[in-house]
Amino acid sequence: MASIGPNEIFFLLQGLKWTVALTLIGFIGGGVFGLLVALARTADHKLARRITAGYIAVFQGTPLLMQLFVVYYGVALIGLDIDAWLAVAIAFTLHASAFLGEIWRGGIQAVPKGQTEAAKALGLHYPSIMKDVILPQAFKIALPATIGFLVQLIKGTSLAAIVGFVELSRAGQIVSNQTFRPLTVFALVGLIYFLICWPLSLWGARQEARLQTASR
Amino acid sequence: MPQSDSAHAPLIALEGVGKWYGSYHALKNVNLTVRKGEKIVLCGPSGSGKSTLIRCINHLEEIQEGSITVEGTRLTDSGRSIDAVRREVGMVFQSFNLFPHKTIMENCILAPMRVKGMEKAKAEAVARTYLERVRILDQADKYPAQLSGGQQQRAAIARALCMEPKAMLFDEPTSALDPEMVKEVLDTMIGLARDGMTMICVTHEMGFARQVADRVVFMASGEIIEEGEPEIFFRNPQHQRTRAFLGEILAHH
Amino acid sequence: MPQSDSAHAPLIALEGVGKWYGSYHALKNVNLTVRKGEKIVLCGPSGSGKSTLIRCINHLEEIQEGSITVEGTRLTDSGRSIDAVRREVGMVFQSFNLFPHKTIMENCILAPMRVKGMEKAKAEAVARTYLERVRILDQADKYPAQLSGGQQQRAAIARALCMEPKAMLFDEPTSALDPEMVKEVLDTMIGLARDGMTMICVTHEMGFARQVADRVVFMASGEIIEEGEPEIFFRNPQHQRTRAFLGEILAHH
Amino acid sequence: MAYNLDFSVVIDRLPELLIACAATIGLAIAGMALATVIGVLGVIARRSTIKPLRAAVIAFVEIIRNTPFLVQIFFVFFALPQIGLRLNPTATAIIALALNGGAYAIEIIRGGVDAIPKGQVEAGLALGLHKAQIFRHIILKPALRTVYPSLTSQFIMLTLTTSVCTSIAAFELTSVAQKIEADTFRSFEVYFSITLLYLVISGLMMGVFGLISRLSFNYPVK
Amino acid sequence: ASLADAKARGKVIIGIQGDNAPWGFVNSSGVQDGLDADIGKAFAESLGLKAEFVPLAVANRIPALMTGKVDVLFATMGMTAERAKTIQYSKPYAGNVLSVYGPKDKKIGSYADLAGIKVGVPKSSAMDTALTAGAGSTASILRFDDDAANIQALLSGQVEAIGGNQFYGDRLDAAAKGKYEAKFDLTTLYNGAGTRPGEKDWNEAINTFLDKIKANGELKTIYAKWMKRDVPPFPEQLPDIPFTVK
Ligand SMILES: Nc1ncnc2c1ncn2[C@@H]1O[C@H](COP(=O)(O)OP(=O)(O)OP(=O)(O)O)[C@@H](O)[C@H]1O
Ligand SMILES: Nc1ncnc2c1ncn2[C@@H]1O[C@H](COP(=O)(O)OP(=O)(O)OP(=O)(O)O)[C@@H](O)[C@H]1O
Ligand SMILES: [Mg+2]
Ligand SMILES: [Mg+2]
Repeated sequence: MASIGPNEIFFLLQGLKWTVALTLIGFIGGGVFGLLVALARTADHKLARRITAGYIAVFQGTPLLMQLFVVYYGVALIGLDIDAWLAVAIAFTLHASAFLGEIWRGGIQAVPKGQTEAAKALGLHYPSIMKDVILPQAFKIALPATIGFLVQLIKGTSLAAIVGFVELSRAGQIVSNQTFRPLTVFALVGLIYFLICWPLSLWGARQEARLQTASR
Repeated sequence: MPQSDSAHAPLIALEGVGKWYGSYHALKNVNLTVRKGEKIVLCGPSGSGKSTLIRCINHLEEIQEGSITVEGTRLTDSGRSIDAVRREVGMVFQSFNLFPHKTIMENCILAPMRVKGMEKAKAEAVARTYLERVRILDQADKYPAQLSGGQQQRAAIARALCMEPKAMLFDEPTSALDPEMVKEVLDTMIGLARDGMTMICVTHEMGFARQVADRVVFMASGEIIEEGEPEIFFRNPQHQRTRAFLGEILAHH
Repeated sequence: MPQSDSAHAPLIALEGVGKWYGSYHALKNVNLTVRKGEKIVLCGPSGSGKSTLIRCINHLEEIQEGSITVEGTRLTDSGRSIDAVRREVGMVFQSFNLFPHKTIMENCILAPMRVKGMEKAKAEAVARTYLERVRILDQADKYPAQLSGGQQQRAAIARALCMEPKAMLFDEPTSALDPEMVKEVLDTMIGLARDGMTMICVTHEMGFARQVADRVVFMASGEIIEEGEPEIFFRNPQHQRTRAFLGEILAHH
Repeated sequence: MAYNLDFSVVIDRLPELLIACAATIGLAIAGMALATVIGVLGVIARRSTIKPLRAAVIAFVEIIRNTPFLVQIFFVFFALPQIGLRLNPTATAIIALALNGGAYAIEIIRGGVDAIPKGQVEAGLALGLHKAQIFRHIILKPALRTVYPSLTSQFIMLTLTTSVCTSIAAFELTSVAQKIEADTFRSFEVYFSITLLYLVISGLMMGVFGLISRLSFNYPVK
Repeated sequence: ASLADAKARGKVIIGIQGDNAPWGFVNSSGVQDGLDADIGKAFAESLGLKAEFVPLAVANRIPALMTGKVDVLFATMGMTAERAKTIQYSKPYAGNVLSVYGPKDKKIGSYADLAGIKVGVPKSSAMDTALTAGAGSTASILRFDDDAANIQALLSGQVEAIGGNQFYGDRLDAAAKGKYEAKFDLTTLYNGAGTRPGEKDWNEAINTFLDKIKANGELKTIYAKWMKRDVPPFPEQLPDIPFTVK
């Protein structure tokens, strides 16, 4: 039976590497598709709004654990043989795009209507109205919530263990199974998560405070 | 050339315009023609449909009946006719609606670059001309929030002018301003009027109406009740509702 | 009994009151006495400290110098003196500050029940009396958002009256109201004044001041500059600043 | 693919799954109720004049919000016995959910309280009400109304988080699903089905939240 | 992929448990190790191929097999009739003596003594299956994610007994010397390799390989290395668990 030494710590840090990688994949993929979801959710097209509303409801209404599972094995079941990485990337992208889409929809809708009207009156078209006028303001409004979700996502990557990723939590579980000190190991794992998430949370809170003073 | 032919033809023409918000009948059989260079002041009680009327002209609202024609282009739901009309018609809002994340200069060059495909240097030169004209060129690099209300409204006017429209629509451009700032904006508008800009202006500033309007149009309950030259309109309104309305405004001022 | 003895003693007395917001000196050596039944109108330019003054009287703000005495109780930082004073003094704000989640009746009975421990039935009976008096008894079961501004302000007055205070403080009670509603609130206040309520009222409604005030107090830069009976005060102000101020208000009205 | 989906195992054990759904809903509701209480008390503590109390609340909120729930529930289950507090899995799950949800609730409700106009408090003070009375009668309800949408979406997340309670052997939907999966090796069928069940549960919750809102925040605002 | 496909690509993809020492686990250097890993390696070698390991969790080993992400599973899979309806087992290659562990001062001699007390097991493990069958209706069985949590539950007093395998004794001793002991044996559960149902090629290859290493002593060496004991006798057949594709 091993004790917790440098080897084990190093093993945890190896797991951390995957945690970070998974987070980035989810955040970037989710960011790109989340933008599309947000745009569809605020579009004039009724069907587009309906479909994205349903999409968001499904992904916000089921545990991430199940989403990972269903995507990972469901995709394989319909005969597509895809790499684990790709499957996880798809699952996190779907998950994150639903959440980010909803957050950014809120941001878009919080931009005063007069902004769109002024842009239209100037003759601008939809892509330019969105890119030049609405989205920059919407992102600023939604920044704190976006950071909040990022923290959520970091913690959520622990569930990628179900498809065999040895990220931080799973690494912790493995070390705990070798050392039989689950408490110490999980305290350590918790501390590592805290050290990553906390600065982000603080940054988010600062942005929020700044936004509030700006709107006063 | 048709251009010179139409010099005396109406620049903006509304014929039998009807507009509903759901089941609410907001504009009823509105007929209005505005010739090139004409200045129209639109007044009427709150809720009478003044904003709705001018918002229909550049298709911020759709109409359900009648037709709106701007410079010979009939405004339909087609993207092309909307684009054509919006290019000819500038609009200034009560609440300025400057883009807060862009400097005044950036506010001014956005549409010329994106809509007209103008080069940045050219767009900036144009913007400088109009910012100079509304006398806030020195504020060009500030953000809207750093300006006073009067300056912001003048910036909004300059932004609309940068598209070099043939006509300008104003929706109560001074009513969100502190009293000290009303004058600077009105002066800017008077200057524009002097230079021959075609204008439709919703306002209750009767001094302004007297000074620059060719015609005052009075609306109530979605209808145009009466119109006429300012002197005649103010001295001798024909309708009971116009008289009641004028009595009320003048009492306040 | 001390009660009858003090009938001519001041109900509210401020002596050498000094108040700072951080390093900003908001009230400077303010002396003011208000006898029972007296009606004081407080006026002065924006930022002169009028609100600060009346907010100090019921300890919404702390003072750093001098003393404030209400009905013989000297206002210190002790909870007991603050409670005592607040029970004797009602306050009405510019923005009404009704509790949006409670009906008008519930707004009125909250403090009598929680502060005085009154029974619900009793509190409601009291509330009905005062709602009747401000003539909105028929609105008792509505929520604030369902009332017009004037009705809301009258409800706020009734709520304060339900505590049966010895004096009432008003901080620009009509300035957030649409012009049509100002009169109904002023009439209510005139009625109160007639019934002998002691009042300190910050207002620029000079007609009201003329009609009910025993004394008009003029403040500027945190100081009381001058005070006097309304007729004398308006006709013949002693100080240059008072004259300038009155000139300005009267020009607007 | 040779694999044939066969949902008969799920259908055979539907009664068991429905009981598990009820258990999940039970955990969620207990967690939410306690989280709301923790949220309100936490906000009061954060506004108190006692500095260590405020600091403790802040530390609590930050620790909970920045660590995974799995780690938290492990601690409640394995570490508390060392100080003599031994809770069964269900109690552990409820407490962990309540602490986790409570930390978020504190932040959310605090936002609502901060958004109450100062004039409301001043009106209360001027009427002679005390701080506690003002909080209870004037601030609390409008504050909860303002934050109700955020609070309920946090509670939906809490409901979904109950699935992690399987780690400490609590009885709920995921644990039963895993058991059925272990017995039969019918992984796809089981996981597809419970994903659907979770969707139904969260849909139900949202319906109930809407109803509660209509019943308890029925006053008009402008 | 079929056996022929595997031969074409030059490697066998083997699903293995990632965290179940000493059967199959990822060691601190991130490499697959344990009994299953050694047998898997030997199996690949016997085919003249390389072994590629995919570390799996309990929850995903079956899906990984069914969706073709792995060719075979050497994933500590106890053989039960119910499970055999879903996957194809090979002949058994390991035996698992499962016992109930508990404090020395507590009398637990049979399933009957478990009535009314809390018993921990690792989720989906053979102990789970055995104890559920034996005392599921009388004891309250708590299913933990893994052995570590299961043992921790006993140590912290959250449960009064646990179902464990032959290695639990050492671990409990290391954590609290002399406090716990094995109470009674539950059963011997056999582990077999898993393949997709109907895939004759893999099943036959594995059975052939297992027969060979049982005969030539290779299994005995591997077994001694990880299990620290002799290879148990294996049954010729188990009820309702076919070892070969029909
Ligand atoms: N988007 C809308 N949906 C429904 N009704 C609307 C909408 N916009 C305006 N209305 C209604 O149409 C009527 C005319 O409104 P409009 O804004 O044109 O009035 P107005 O003359 O500009 O008034 P004001 O002087 O107050 O600006 C009003 O009764 C208004 O309530
Ligand atoms: N909470 C505060 N912190 C700092 N300064 C304050 C605060 N409240 C008021 N002041 C300052 O104190 C001065 C007096 O304010 P006060 O509100 O009493 O003026 P006022 O006479 O009521 O003006 P108005 O007519 O605009 O209501 C002002 O300069 C104001 O900026
Ligand atoms: Mg309007
Ligand atoms: Mg004031």
